[in-house]
Amino acid sequence: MKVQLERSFPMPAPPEVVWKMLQDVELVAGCMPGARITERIDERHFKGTVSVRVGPATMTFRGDIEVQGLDAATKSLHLLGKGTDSTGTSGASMDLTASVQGTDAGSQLVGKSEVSMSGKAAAFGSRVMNTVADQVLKQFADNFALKVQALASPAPASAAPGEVASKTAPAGAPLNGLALLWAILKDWLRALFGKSAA
Amino acid sequence: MIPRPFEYHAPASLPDALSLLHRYGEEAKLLAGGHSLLPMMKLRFASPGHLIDLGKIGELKGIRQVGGEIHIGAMTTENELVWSKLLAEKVPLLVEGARLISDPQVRYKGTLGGDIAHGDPGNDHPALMLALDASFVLRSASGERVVPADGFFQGLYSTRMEANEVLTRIQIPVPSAGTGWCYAKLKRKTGDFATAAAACLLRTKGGRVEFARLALTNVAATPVKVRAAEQYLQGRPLDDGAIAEVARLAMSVCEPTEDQRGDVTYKTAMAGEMTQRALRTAASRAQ
Amino acid sequence: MAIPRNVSFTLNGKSVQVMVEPRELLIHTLREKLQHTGPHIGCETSHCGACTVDIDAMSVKSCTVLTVQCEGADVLTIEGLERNGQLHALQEAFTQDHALQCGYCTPGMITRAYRLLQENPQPTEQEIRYWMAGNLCRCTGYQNIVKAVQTAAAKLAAQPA
Amino acid sequence: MPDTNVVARERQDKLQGMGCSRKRKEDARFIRGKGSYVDDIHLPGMLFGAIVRSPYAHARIKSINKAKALAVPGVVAVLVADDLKPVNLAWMPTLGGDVQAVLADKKVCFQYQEVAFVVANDRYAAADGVEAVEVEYEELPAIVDPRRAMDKNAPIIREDIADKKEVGHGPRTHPNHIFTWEAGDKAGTDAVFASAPVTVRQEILNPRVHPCPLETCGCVASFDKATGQLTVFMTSQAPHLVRTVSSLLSGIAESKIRIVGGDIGGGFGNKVAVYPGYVVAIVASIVTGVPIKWIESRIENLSTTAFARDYHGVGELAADKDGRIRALRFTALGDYGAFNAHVSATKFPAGLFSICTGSYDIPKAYCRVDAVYTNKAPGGVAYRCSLRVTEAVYLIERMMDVLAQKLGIDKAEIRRRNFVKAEQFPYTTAFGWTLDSGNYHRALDKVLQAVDYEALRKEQAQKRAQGELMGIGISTFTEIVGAGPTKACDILGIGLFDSCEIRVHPTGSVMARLGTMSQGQGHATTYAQIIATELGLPSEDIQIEEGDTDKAPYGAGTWGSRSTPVAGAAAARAARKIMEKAKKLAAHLLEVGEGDLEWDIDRFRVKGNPSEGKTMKEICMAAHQSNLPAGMEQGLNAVEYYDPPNLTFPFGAYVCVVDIDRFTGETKVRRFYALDDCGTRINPMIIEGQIHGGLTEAFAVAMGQAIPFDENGNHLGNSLLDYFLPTSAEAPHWETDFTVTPSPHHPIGAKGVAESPHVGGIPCFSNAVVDAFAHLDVAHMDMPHTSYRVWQQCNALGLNKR
Repeated sequence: MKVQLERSFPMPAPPEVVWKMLQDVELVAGCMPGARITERIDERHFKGTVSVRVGPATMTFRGDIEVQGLDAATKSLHLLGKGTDSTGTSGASMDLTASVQGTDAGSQLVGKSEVSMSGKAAAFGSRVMNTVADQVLKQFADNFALKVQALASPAPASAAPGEVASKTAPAGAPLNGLALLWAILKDWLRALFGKSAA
Repeated sequence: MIPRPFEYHAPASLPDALSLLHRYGEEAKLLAGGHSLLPMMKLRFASPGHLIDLGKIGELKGIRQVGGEIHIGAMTTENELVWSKLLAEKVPLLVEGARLISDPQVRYKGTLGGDIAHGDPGNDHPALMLALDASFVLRSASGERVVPADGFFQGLYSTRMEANEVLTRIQIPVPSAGTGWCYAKLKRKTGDFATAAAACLLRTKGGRVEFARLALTNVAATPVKVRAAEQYLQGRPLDDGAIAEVARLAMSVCEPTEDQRGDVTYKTAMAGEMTQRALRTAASRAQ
Repeated sequence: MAIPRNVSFTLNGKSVQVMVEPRELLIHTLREKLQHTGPHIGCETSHCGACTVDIDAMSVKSCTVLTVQCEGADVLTIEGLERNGQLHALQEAFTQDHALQCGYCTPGMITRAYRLLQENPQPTEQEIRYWMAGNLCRCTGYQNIVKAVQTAAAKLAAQPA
Repeated sequence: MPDTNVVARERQDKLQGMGCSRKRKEDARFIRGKGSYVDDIHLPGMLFGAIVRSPYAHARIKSINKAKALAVPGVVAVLVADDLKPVNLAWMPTLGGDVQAVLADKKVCFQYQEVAFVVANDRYAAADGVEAVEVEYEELPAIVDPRRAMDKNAPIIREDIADKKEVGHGPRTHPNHIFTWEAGDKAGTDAVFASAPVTVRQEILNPRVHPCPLETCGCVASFDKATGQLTVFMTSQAPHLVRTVSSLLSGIAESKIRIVGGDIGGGFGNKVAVYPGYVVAIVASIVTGVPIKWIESRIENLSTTAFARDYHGVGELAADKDGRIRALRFTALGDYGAFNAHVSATKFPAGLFSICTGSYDIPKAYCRVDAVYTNKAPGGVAYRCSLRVTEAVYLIERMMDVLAQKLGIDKAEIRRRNFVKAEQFPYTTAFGWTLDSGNYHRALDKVLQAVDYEALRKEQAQKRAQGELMGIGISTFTEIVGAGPTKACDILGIGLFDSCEIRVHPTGSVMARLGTMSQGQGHATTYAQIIATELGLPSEDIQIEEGDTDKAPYGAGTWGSRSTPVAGAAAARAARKIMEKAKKLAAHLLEVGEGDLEWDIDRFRVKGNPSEGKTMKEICMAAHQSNLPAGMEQGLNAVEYYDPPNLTFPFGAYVCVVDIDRFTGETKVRRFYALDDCGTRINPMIIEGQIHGGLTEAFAVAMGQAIPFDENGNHLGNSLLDYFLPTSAEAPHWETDFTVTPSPHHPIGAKGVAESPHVGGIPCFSNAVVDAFAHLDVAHMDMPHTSYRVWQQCNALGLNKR
């Protein structure tokens, strides 16, 4: 089963600021806890794991991640991830495009993702996956917006995007495919920094 | 369909259960009726390191009236609810709801507390609890707190119950005499989750609604209390127009996900339809 | 792998003791450790009822109960319904009214009906259809099963208590 | 003398022969929980096998790592395709002329396909081992929609046969094409369509469903290294065919292979095929030298073993203005999944689909079936019907309604106008089938009278006036069962005859063995009744044995309602061989000519001297003594291998009344009246039981069953949470009735009945549901008629507005 999500979240700061923050490894990491990079093959290819946890259910996916593109001009990136769960009975693949766009209010973070599940997870997870994907994206954007706001104050940010999310995303929030991709983004940027520092 | 290995604990008392829970923390899962958790474990979606079986703890059972409230032990089974004369007289909504849950064998094992604590929006009791203004008694090693059903359900499989807490008791204020009730549930077959369901309490006076409660099952990540509808009905005559408006309000708060039961449109429409039926039946039962 | 432990309970009137891992399901213990193959496995997700047994006067799907949960319990299976060579009225009625074909659901079906008649000695057709809905049958279409439960109920009512 | 009749009746009753509702012999063990199903079998030293399956519908296998699995406590071995190649068992022949991977070889072609086999001390260790096998996949694009299968750029599913010009059934035009099969007169039919006053066309889907018997598939394979003997206890509806396949496959002499059916918890078509699980369990037993048990989980059963249907049909009828049909043109695109494991007679790759002219006198007809591969589980078995007969009957019975609605003719009337008339039998259809016997008008009239059809139509009109939805469905079907003449029907070259061996003991008790395999049909009871009447010996003393290939004579098994038509005939004819000898012996003992003897229930009497005679019991003893006619051997035994001259054609007339809740789409079956004619009735109680069951399965198929897939080929409903099996709360109440039109070519005039209610019932439910919308110009709605789908129809028509 596929979960297609396109969500945009108002960001209380100009696009440049948000884009810059999007490149702030620690900040991104803080917003999206969880995923782990186990191996860096080259600057575009990684191996990682991510745990999806919903209530009593937990699934751990091992997978390959490929950075398909990062475009500073359009402030957008495109990532691809494929993985199989530890029991070998489910598969997941994720395709994400994230970009920062300018708006009158400031900017918005646009996340466009397709998470597709195979096997057991698809058969039994349909009631779960949509909600999880949605919740995690909301949670990420919420946390991210709050950080952006904190940094880019005084401009008071609309709590709108956060409101639902903070209600629906429990502490130690579960991750879904998106989490993995954000984590990859984090690691990929770290790689960039590494180079520029050298 | 074999669970992963785990350790099993069957505490004889609540304090024992709490200390076990304290000891194993996130590693532990509470086992009530087991008809949600064990299938998940057999599918290896869930694999807790420790199972703490609440089945041997007598103090978690029983249905009694305490003042203006009905107190139900969390480990009281569905069939015990179905067969309770006290509930039939005081809280018939709960009996009607329990009768529509799963199948006979599951109702012998399934418990009110387990159904609530699991935090599955497909379960029936969460919406029933919202409609009944119930509150939940949560006990942990550090003490006891009482949390209202309203606000307890936070998200899919997520509630305000902490990992170190046990749901010990459900407290339901007895609806005042003459209150009409109905749980209207649409399901594909015996043993299935609701495609959509509506729980309703209704009291009228002089042809006008004096008190109304409405909550929905399985049409969002959590059970949904339809506040707008409850407020809208206040003081109104329950005519076709009002019923239609309440259905509209109910549908407007639905965020179902598509599955084999139907798409978003159908589930939303059914939430509206079940709402109308629950209202009409509740009204017909109100005196 | 968790350490196996001793569990003792009463099975059809006899006390039994088994060594099981905590994760062992009652249906497997009954069928493989205690050679009671009457209860069957049909779905493993607690929908079909073929594994139905009676535990402490409750009809239970033994594919969704851990054996360790049965410490001290009183367990009754289809094998325990025949008392000193005398078939239970339900067993006779199921043959009489042709309430079985392949026979796979029959042990669970009869065991469930046994508990139903303990609780409601004279059920109507509607009550039977509602209270037997936890047991699937692919062969009979249930019509003769309902009939058999009523036949047995009548026979039991006629018997001096 | 008046009392001789009474005495005769008592003797008759004592036989418990044909026509009586004798209680079932097999029940005694089942009601005690003493049945012997395959999972009940425990052999010393037995190990358990479990299968590692693919989460992907289409993927390359990059690597398989057994190490972690082998390290799991209790795991004994892990088998993968490469382990099977040395013994030449990585691939196996299917019963559809194709080959199928026993364990996936380099790639997987459907979700949950068998990838590895873990052998362990118990099922718990096996489950842990399965989880520990590491398989690396490279996912490939999957074909889910059969209409896309033959696209130019479609991914090739079966690379193993990509260059093969054919797979058993004629030329292929695309790597994902399996066969194209046609029958009838295309040119002639097209010509009639071109000139006909009225034509109707309707796309009609028979969705993918699963027979889902309550017991899943499984086996216990036991290879004895010392004797070289292979014994396999398995859930098989056709043990002898399985033995032959096993021998061809393993190279073990067929005489050293013993297949034992035991008790089977329902089959409904799911247990005819040979599955990878059986084969790999056999290999594992040969490898380890100990017995191996493999039992499917329900999820495995629903996702991998034989599905049914998945025919995407197009029905067309050409007719006169008065509804008289001139020609029929039916085509279907068959989704056969990743391997053609469709159990089909060699000459009938699309089964008996060409029975699609139904009960009607249709001068010209043409049909065609195109079968394609998709990334779904293989199968395509007959789900409680002869192969592809439900698909065919569903098409014609739906099209009759489509035509009736187009012409504004009553749905019962249009059937009357087109029925083959009683005096036309035996009637040869445009496709060449010779319908043996029938009286369709009588059957329909009886049913319409019983339900007061006129009154129902009046009520419907009133309901419609009030905006309520009430539907009346009619189905007047003709089935085709009892495959079959060996000149027409064979599987892997083996003719579909069947057999019976009867041994009469000196004391007059009997042992009979047949090539069929009961899965709940009650053969031990009904075969005994046939033999009792033929031999004049009480059925109580007649033991029936089936399913153990070391004991029973060869037969094609029980499926396609072939037991009574073929093996039942074999039983009667074997008994008659015995009676010939018995009569000779009786004449000898009575010192009269055979011509002076007459048969009377259980004895031969001397004509004109009724007190003089020999009971069969006496003859049985005499046959084992010395006083025999010159040249006669001792004993009273016979074997019959029966090759039927024709199939049999049971029929029926059903009426279904439904009320539909236009706000929820819920459909309530208010009434269902089923009249069946299966020719001579052997045991009315069992017949009625079969009809109840068949109707309930028809209800399940029409109202709720479907195997849903997503665009990636993910199975979305493979547990009993989603897959619809009605409970006692959902199953309707059934009213049954019958007429008797014996088959002229069958020794006892019987036709077979178990499948008629399924085949005839499904279109009856659909016709009722569609009829509820007929006044709103709705000609067709595809199954399953779930509340959700019916509501969508109501919603589209705006019927759900208050």
